[in-house]
Amino acid sequence: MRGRGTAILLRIAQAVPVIFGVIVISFVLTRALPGDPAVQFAGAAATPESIEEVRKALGLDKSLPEQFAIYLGDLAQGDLGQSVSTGRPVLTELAARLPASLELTLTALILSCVVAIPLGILAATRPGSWVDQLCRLLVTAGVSLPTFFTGLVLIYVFYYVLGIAPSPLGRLDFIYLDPPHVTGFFLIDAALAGDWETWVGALKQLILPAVTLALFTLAPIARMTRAAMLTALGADYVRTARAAGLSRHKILYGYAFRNALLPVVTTLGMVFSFVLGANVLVEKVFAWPGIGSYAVEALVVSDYAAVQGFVLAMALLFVVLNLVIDLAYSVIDPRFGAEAK
Amino acid sequence: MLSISNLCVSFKTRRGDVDAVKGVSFELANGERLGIVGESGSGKSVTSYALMRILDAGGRIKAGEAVYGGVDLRRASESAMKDIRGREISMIFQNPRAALNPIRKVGHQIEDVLRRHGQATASNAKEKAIEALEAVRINDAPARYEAYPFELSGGMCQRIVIAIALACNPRLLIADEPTTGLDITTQKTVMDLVDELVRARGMSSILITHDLGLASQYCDRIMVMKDGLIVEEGDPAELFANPQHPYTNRLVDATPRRGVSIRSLLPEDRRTPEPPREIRDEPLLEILNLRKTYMGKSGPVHAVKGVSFTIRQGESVGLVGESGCGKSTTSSMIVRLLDSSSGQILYKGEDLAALPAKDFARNPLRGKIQMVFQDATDSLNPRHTARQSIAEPLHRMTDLKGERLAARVLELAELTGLPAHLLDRFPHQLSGGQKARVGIARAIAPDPDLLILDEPTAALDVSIQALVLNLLADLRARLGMSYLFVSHDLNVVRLLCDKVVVMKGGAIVEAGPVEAVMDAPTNPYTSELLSAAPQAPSRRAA
Amino acid sequence: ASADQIVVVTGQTINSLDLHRTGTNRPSYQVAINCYDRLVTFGTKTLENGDISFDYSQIEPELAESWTTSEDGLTITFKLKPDATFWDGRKVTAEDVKWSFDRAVSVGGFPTTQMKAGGLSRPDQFEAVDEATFVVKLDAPSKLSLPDLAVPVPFVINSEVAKAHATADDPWATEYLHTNPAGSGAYKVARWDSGQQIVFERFDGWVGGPLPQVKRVIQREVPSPATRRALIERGDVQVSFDIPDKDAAELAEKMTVYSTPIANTIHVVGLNFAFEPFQDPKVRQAIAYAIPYEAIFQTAAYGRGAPLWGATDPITDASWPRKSPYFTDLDKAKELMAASSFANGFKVPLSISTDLASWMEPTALLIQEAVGKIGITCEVEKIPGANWRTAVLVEKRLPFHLENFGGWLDTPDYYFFWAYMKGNLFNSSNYENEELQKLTEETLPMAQDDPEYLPKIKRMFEIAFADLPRIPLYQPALNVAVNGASGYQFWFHRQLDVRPLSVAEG
Amino acid sequence: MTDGTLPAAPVARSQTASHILYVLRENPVTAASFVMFAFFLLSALIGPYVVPYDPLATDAVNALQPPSFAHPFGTDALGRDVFSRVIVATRLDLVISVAAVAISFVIGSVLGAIAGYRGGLIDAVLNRILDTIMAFPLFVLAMGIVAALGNSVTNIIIATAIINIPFYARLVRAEVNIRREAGFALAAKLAGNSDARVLAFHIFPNALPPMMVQVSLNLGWAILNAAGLSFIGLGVKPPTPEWGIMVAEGANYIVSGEWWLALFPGLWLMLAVFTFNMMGDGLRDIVDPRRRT
Ligand SMILES: Nc1ncnc2c1ncn2[C@@H]1O[C@H](COP(=O)(O)OP(=O)(O)OP(=O)(O)O)[C@@H](O)[C@H]1O
Ligand SMILES: Nc1ncnc2c1ncn2[C@@H]1O[C@H](COP(=O)(O)OP(=O)(O)OP(=O)(O)O)[C@@H](O)[C@H]1O
Ligand SMILES: [Mg+2]
Ligand SMILES: [Mg+2]
Ligand code: NI
Repeated sequence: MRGRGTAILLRIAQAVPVIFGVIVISFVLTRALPGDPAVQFAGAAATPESIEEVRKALGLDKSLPEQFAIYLGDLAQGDLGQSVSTGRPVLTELAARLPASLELTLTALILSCVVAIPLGILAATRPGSWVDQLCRLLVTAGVSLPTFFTGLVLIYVFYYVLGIAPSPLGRLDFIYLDPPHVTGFFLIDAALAGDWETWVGALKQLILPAVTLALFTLAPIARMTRAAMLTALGADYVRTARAAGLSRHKILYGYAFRNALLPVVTTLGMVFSFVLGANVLVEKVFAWPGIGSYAVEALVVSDYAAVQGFVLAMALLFVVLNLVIDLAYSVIDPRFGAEAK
Repeated sequence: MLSISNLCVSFKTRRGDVDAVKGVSFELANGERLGIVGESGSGKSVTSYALMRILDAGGRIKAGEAVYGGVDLRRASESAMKDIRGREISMIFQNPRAALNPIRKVGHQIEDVLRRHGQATASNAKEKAIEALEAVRINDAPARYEAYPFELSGGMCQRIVIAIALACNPRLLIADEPTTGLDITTQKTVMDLVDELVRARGMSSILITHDLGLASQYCDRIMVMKDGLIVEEGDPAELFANPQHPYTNRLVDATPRRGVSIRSLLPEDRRTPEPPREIRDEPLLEILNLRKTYMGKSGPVHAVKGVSFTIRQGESVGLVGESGCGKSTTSSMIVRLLDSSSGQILYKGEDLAALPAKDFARNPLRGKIQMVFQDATDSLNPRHTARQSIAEPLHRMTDLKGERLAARVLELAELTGLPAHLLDRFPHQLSGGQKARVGIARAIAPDPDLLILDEPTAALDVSIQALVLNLLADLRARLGMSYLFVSHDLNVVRLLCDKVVVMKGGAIVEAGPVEAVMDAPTNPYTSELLSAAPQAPSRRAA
Repeated sequence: ASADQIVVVTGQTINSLDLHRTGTNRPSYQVAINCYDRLVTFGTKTLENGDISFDYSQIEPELAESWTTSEDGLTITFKLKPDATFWDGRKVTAEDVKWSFDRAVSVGGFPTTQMKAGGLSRPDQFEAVDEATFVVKLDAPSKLSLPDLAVPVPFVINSEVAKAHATADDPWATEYLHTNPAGSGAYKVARWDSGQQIVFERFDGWVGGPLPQVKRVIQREVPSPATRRALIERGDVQVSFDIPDKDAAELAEKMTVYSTPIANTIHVVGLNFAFEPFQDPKVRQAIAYAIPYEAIFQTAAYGRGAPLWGATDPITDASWPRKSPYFTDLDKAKELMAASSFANGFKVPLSISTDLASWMEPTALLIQEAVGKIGITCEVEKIPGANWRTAVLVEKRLPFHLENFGGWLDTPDYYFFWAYMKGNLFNSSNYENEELQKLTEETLPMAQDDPEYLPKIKRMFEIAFADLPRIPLYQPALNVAVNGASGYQFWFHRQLDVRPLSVAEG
Repeated sequence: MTDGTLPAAPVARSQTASHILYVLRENPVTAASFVMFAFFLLSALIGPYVVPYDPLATDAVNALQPPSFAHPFGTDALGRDVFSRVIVATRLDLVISVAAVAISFVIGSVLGAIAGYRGGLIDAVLNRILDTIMAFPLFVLAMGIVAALGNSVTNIIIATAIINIPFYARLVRAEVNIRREAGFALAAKLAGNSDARVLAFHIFPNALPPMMVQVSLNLGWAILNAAGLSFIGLGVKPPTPEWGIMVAEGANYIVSGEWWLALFPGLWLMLAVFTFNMMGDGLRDIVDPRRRT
């Protein structure tokens, strides 16, 4: 147990340089963006003087190292700065939008797992069969389409033509009121408030974008499940279990699958962080008020603080995610920490 | 109790059906201990898997009958088989650590079986599991119940596997090479334990092994398998004394045992006289107080704690000891793959230890000290053909090119008895013995003075081991090399070496001429090692 | 949709509720329009096609009940409506107006610049004489002063609320008003989620005009135009604001689509005088004859808006935007090119903005192909939106580009001031002409009915068309699709005025 | 192996050919994907010379025509022939994906190999750097890079390459690390190879089979990435035909009924990504000598 604890502490310590690296890179990257935010925000009819004023107000008249030092100082006080384009503190903005992205991403991943893991197991129990090939074809087809395209096609078919899906207007149709804010996850908040009508409304809005993202993530999860299950099923301990007369179910799930879970969890983590970045496109299509679309907008108008804040938030999320994965690992695998790298 | 007749098993593969077992028949009586020996791939394991109906996908019983206590094993329903497995017949496998679910507490793994077969309920499962652990004499069973396999040593893991196998009091235990991968001393304790338990419970057992010595020591009857067929069977002593089938003959011959010469391991028709050789007095290599300390996670690990010995020109020195005693570390330092922490390695008076290992590749002395690795498969680049592997050192360390290089490769192949048509094969297309030859050819390519052999035969069949040992003996005589022969098998060391050094825990406990040490060990540890090795009965004088 | 609620979708993001704040974007101006009042506003007129548009020639009261201009034109005195109150019930006073105007001329940036256009630049020009009387003093009389008070910028803020939230660092309470409007306008902001939606709720005490019929207006931001189209077509929303020309052309068959040519706005091709070949008038004219106007108008604008090429009649009036005398004639273009000092052609990048790609991209591609035929090789260079302004307007470094300036104040001199005067922002061509410069300065404050006005303006048109620093293509339209609502009015500021909207019957 | 290559026996060569044939015959899906790949290669090579129309020629009169005999994939908003554009785009898309993957492959391999072989501080530092890159949401990082450098083909390639580097570096690092102490690596040292040679000619080539799978996945991913950038408006410059831009632009026409604008480039894009993804296992089998029999 102590091994695990230390191993996790070690991971947290390792995250420190990563976060710092992210801070530096995001700072440099934003300054390398071509637009001049002072000009941008001074407005259409600005005079050179007013542009200079804006520049001063934004602190952009200082040298880069100075700006960086100020930025670091602010960060140390938990101040991510103000988004110039929305004029609101980046932190507030992120706090409002992150749950939207997370809710979407998590729903998509759950959906994806529910489909992909059984598919992978099915394929692994019959390697080389037509079932295996079919699974491979299906999941690969899913990953071959650009998400924005899938999203638009889904909207076209299910909303425009068939009229089954609700209007793609973000997280909640305007006939509902937002559930009281607790976690920011509408499904959870609505459930907590016992407002099932809103819950259903939020769920309806979630389905299409989540399916769009899920289609994209089926392949890596199914592939990894299949490969890991094949390895596990071929392992000696499965043979031992069979020789001891354990039931097929116990062998498949109790022995093989639990071992296969390790690489699958790693893959899930990668897919999660990948999707969180990639759902920019889906958010755009479904007018989803997530963190991704926020970043795109900020990037386009060279809103330094917003971009930096976004990147930092994602990096922290990434670190947390890795910790969660490590925790999952340590729950699944008793060897974790004993042979920590 | 078990009766098998004409059992045939085949596998569906990419290149059509492969017949692994081609008609095996035998009977097993209550309480009988049967041994099955044979070379690798002869179908020993497949036969036992077929009995349990746990063949891999693609494998099926093509023909024959197998009846266990009145149940037709071939036709019984899958659920009936599940009740037989573990309850009536159970198995233990080689590589015990891999045979256990790495992420499940061993106690729970035992419980799984107990509960599957209705031997325990949720409430008393733990109690019963601990009983089962106690039965295999694991000390502090309640604590081990909570352990994961990675927290246990190989020997302990094998005890757990045995506990699982015996948990439901089966009437037949099949042990498929149960001690491969274990230390020689552990092997003995494990085998003794199995034997004792089997006898005490009046069970029958089938021991599958390629070690004739082991089989004869622990079995009442031995069957010899080759190419999916049983070629001979009989009482161990009888079989050894008077083998009938040529294959059995060869197997018996190849088994190293007390009081034979290296040549007599070979089949009779291949025994040429042992070439003469000369050991000169001047030391080739002097090891002086060599030490190696690794920086481990939990403090420094003293792998080698100051060893000193000398190898004279033309002399073979054996280095023996249990797993982890520092044999490989010592040889790595000598061959300059590893920097020593302190001490000297004097090669013809020059201190090699002073030369950093990472620059030694460019040193002209590089070719003078070469090594043959334990695992022939692992030591050959999977992407290089045999020819490329053998040519590699010539390329790097000589200026042979083109025709002359090719000729030299052919010469080396011939020297090591490797047929020329195999030179363009990749390692996975070669057999174990052939791979060993490629490894040896490569090692002798730059004309070394000293060859370090790190358990070169550990992964090989006895008959192939015999060939390789003789090849080494021939080469030594022809090329005048000195050997440092690392092994845990004293019987093998005795055959090839002039001198032996026994290590334990990183230090030398005994050293001296091979006969002296082995016949009259002064150190108790040496005696223990010697007695742990299974002794094959000697062959009746032919 | 219920009878007193309207849902609007748009692709734009409102980033502030305070127009005066630095960084507030264009779509946010609608908050100033719908939630605040000005002293005056423009009237409306019915266009030939039946659409309703603002009327630049008519100034109407909003907060002011009446106003008088002194003889010398230097003082304008406003009387405020006596029953005008802010949302919090407090009476609107001249003090509030003064504070708001002071703010507009002091905060800097766009509002200050816009105020200057009407000759309003210092707080001492504004005086609250008593509770209901407000005076504006001008340094020089200008025809632009009164109209400039009808644009969104000089809106009236509840100064007491604002002052309560002002700080030493932030005397104009920009932080507070940024998220908390405090006005007297027809709608209150019930809710604002930046990047998602704004919800307007009617203020029943509004006296600035006829009380709106709709209680709630929800405006959702939907970035994908395809999604917006699906929404309006299915009738789930009542108004889709600022839709692409193509959708406008197609949706017109299914519902009401308003496509109003935007006042004083022209899509032009800019030829930068800093680039040597464009200093040759023959080259400029050759390009003007090479451009496939009709194809551009059809593919880039789907025929929405007004064509601005091929004028045959002499100039007799001061209307603007107007057709140029150029038309597509490749032979003539080739002739001119051959006669120029760049007979062998040249290479030049044709720059467009990613943000405006919807019209710029097809236009650029057609131009690229056409000028290729007269020996000008160009590669279309897409400049990120964030860069665009800097490159084209501030640094004025794009040799060959597309541009689309539009003036709020609907007079040609105002347009010329920004687009043809040396150094001014929208003169992206580095164009300089002394005569034109002088004429513009003279006409700018001049009343439109001044007898000297028309001749001078005509001369300006001639020079602009002869020199051709900007080749007009067409006058773009603002397209709004309406499905289940009525009362849409077009406004020069190109934002949706939700006040006149009502839910359509049936 | 450069100078280390022996005069390869002719047997070996024909063996390679027959090995490839064998791998293809064994798995029909792989074979199909290789056929598809050949088709794309062919399109890329000769496509521009055989298409019926100039992919850039506009024809405002014939804008937005549905598929017909004259225009099998219809025409776009400027009257350009979609079929010609789709075919001609193959080359650019292949160039983007192959170049991006090649760059990340090379850089990632070198970094990963060194870190995996040396271990210690270098390894730790590299790992932190890779973590840092991975901690960025990759697509947004790509957007940032393209936005900062400008949206040229080169920069799209660079951005795509950068975000892919960690995957290769990680993979190579792991593969090299497990082989660092392998017998054949030690043997190569004994044969007189310097560390660098052991790494480059003995250990690294053995990491190729698993990398092939990664390469094939990434080829597809690179195209999708470019398409995503186009959707955001950071793709290649118009009027250059590129599938991503065509889908992204065409996507806006789906609702208005001009389905062919997005469908055909989308189909091609999907087929290409699909082909790349499916090729992975086959590629791995081909470079893996152990699959030879
Ligand atoms: N799953 C399989 N598919 C195809 N062939 C197989 C399979 N399992 C075993 N074989 C073949 O069956 C034959 C017998 O194998 P088996 O494992 O029984 O040998 P063994 O005598 O146990 O050898 P060893 O001593 O190496 O364990 C071998 O030739 C092997 O190649
Ligand atoms: N790189 C290393 N870091 C830390 N400890 C090591 C390292 N390599 C070996 N050791 C330790 O040094 C000791 C000697 O190892 P060595 O490999 O020399 O044993 P060996 O006698 O060759 O055993 P075997 O018979 O299993 O090959 C062991 O306890 C081992 O755990
Ligand atoms: Mg076996
Ligand atoms: Mg060893
Ligand atoms: Ni990632």
